[in-house]
Amino acid sequence: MTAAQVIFLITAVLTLGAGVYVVAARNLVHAALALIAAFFGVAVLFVLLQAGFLAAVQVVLYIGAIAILIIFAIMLTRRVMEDTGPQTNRQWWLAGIIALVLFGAIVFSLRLVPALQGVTAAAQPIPTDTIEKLGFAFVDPNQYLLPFELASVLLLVALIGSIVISADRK
Amino acid sequence: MLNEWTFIGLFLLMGAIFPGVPILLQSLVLGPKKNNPVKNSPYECGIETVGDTWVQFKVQYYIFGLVFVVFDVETIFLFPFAVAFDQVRLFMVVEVVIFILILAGGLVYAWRKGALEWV
Amino acid sequence: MVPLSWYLALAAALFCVGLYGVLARKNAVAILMSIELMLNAVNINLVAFWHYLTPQVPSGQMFTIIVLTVAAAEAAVGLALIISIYRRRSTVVAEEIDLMKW
Amino acid sequence: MDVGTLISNPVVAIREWLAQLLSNLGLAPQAADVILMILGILVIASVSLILPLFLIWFERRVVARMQDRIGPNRVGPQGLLQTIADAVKLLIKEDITPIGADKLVYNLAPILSVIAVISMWAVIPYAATMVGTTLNVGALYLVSVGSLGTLAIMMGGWSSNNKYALLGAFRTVAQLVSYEAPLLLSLLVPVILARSMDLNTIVRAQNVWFIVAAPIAALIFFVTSVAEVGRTPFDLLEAESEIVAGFHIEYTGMKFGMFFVAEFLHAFTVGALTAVLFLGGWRGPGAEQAPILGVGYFMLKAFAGYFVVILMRSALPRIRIDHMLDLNWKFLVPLALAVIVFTVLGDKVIGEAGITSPWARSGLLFLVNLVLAGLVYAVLSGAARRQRAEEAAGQAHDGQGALAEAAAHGEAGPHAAPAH
Repeated sequence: MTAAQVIFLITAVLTLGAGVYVVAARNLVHAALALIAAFFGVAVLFVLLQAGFLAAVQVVLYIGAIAILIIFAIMLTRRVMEDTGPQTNRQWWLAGIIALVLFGAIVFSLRLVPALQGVTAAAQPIPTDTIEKLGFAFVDPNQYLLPFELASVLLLVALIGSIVISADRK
Repeated sequence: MLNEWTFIGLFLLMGAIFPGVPILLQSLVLGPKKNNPVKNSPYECGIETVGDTWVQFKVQYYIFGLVFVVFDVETIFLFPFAVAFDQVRLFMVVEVVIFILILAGGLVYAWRKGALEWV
Repeated sequence: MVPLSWYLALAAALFCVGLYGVLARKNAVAILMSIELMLNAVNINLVAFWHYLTPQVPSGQMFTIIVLTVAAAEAAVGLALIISIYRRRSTVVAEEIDLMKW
Repeated sequence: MDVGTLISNPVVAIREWLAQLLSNLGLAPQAADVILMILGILVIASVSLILPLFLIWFERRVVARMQDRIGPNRVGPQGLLQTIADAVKLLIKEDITPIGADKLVYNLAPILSVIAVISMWAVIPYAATMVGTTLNVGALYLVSVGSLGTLAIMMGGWSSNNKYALLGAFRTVAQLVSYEAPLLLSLLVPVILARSMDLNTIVRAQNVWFIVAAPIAALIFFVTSVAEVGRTPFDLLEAESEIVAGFHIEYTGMKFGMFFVAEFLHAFTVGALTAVLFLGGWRGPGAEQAPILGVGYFMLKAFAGYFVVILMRSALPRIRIDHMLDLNWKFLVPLALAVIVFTVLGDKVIGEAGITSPWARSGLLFLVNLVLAGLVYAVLSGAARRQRAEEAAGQAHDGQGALAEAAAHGEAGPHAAPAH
């Protein structure tokens, strides 16, 4: 087993464990902290996949912004902290079955795709100027200019929408 | 590239060990252990604690977090663009300026709506 | 090197954990957190495919960033909704938010 | 080993010597690499953790001088060992965990806050050849580990089970999170000018210091960084007189000490980052040939930045929370956006016009900044004039009202009536 495989397995176990804790924890702040651990695990996976830029973005955006926003919402809706009853609804067993069946289906169908079998290394060498290519692709009209500008419109709509929703006075 | 990130990973690990050692040294070895309930109670300048720690906070705090997230995402888009700056043409720069101005519109909206006021 | 299938299996597992959370949790904020887990699983897939199959084209990374953007927008609006509902009805339990049946 | 190289370029010389030694011992090159890495990390981490011992003494002396005192001067020569005595005191204090505290989170928070600051030193270039690691996303990495600090403060404030601590944690969100937006935006400007996020490349690109080409961005970066550290005038998250130290109110002994170390190291890091991003880092006469000189230049610039931080701390009062937020969202963020727009347009137009001389380019960008500063001045003075006019109108109105009221109630007013 190579070093990369060992690191992958450790990270995978920690990420999945954190993910399970997120959906199982009673204390929501603990769940949010576990979520941060899962985000960090995904960032490590990005590093293993040689997408360093995305790893940095993952930490800046998910841990530095979204997770803070979530912790914040938990603190604002403080009643949830006092919940002592079960944290799951009545159909939790059904949800578990659905999730398990879906996992089985995905793994089964992955085995059916011959193109994915035995891929252990990148098809081509990873270019060193990925970030540059990415930056150019965003503003090149022949590539991803539309998603780039749409992203800004989406963010604008999200900003306006959430201000309208949350700014109403009782 | 993985080599550099190995360095970062080891650095983070070491960064946890370095402050961890003196903390453990103090709490487990050197520090006295004479706890009592009064000493361990929350500190409020000598006055007994009244009520829950979870006092209600204003929703105002959330709005600032919200505006921040939007600008955070925006800046993330601009970083790769900055790295590719030598390749881009003038009209592409104008596209980016439009991108920034759309979001500046959001800031103006929040401002006019009074969401940025601390009330 | 790590085989591609490992990444895909991990992503599938993480996605299903998130799905279970979405379906089973009562608390709306917890549901939102589970959705973030699912989005992360998708991101792992996108980056893994980019790394193993088409490293010369930046599409995989591009879509990951778009997913991140959508996730940020979704978290912002979703949490704003939850806070607004909490302020009106003092609850964040998804089952009790049944305004249509009011 | 060449003695000249050892003196002028010690890190590379020692590194090569050690690599030679390890390969002679029969280690695999990868294992040798890892050992060298760990040695490098040990050196950087211990230097950045011992540095605050000196920084705390330095700052106390400077602040004392500003306040016409002497400052610590008893322990050791000029009081240099005072901080070590303080550290020993912290080490033998009792460790108190308040009732109802969340143990794991409570103990993790101070460690995380140190990690957040110390990790920045992994990518900061000390000299041409002395840098922890060259990361091609260095600038973004700085922000990402910086956001861990915000998290540490929130964790500490939440887990202490104390109202003041929680209040401090919430102010943190209002402040640190808000100021991260203009920080990121102003960090973008040196990245645009250098076309790279790697910090060593940014330093190498500064044939002319970036503070010439981007003075406004440098100012925004410096102010927001100081706000990120959370020191006076931006110390609302601690605010001893209001919320008695805020998020670290319940922390004692070494855990408190770690928050303290993180704060001082962070303040120095602000100086160091300003030096790297805007003041040319290790650049100076002869620094390319003899990297050891580069360390000197870098430290000189970093200390100059740190000195300004100390001066700000001792000269300015704490800013009010609404002013703090207004300064950020209504001034710094729009200004940072404008700086980016002006810089990208200006730089591209200059590039298209075929001007490549670094001095000409920086000079033209400086002019662009000057134009922007003029615009900002015009807008601000216009707004101030309108506000003054409004206030004057309001006051005149109020004054008339008050006069009319006074006339209606008689000369002395109703409250004075019993005295008659």
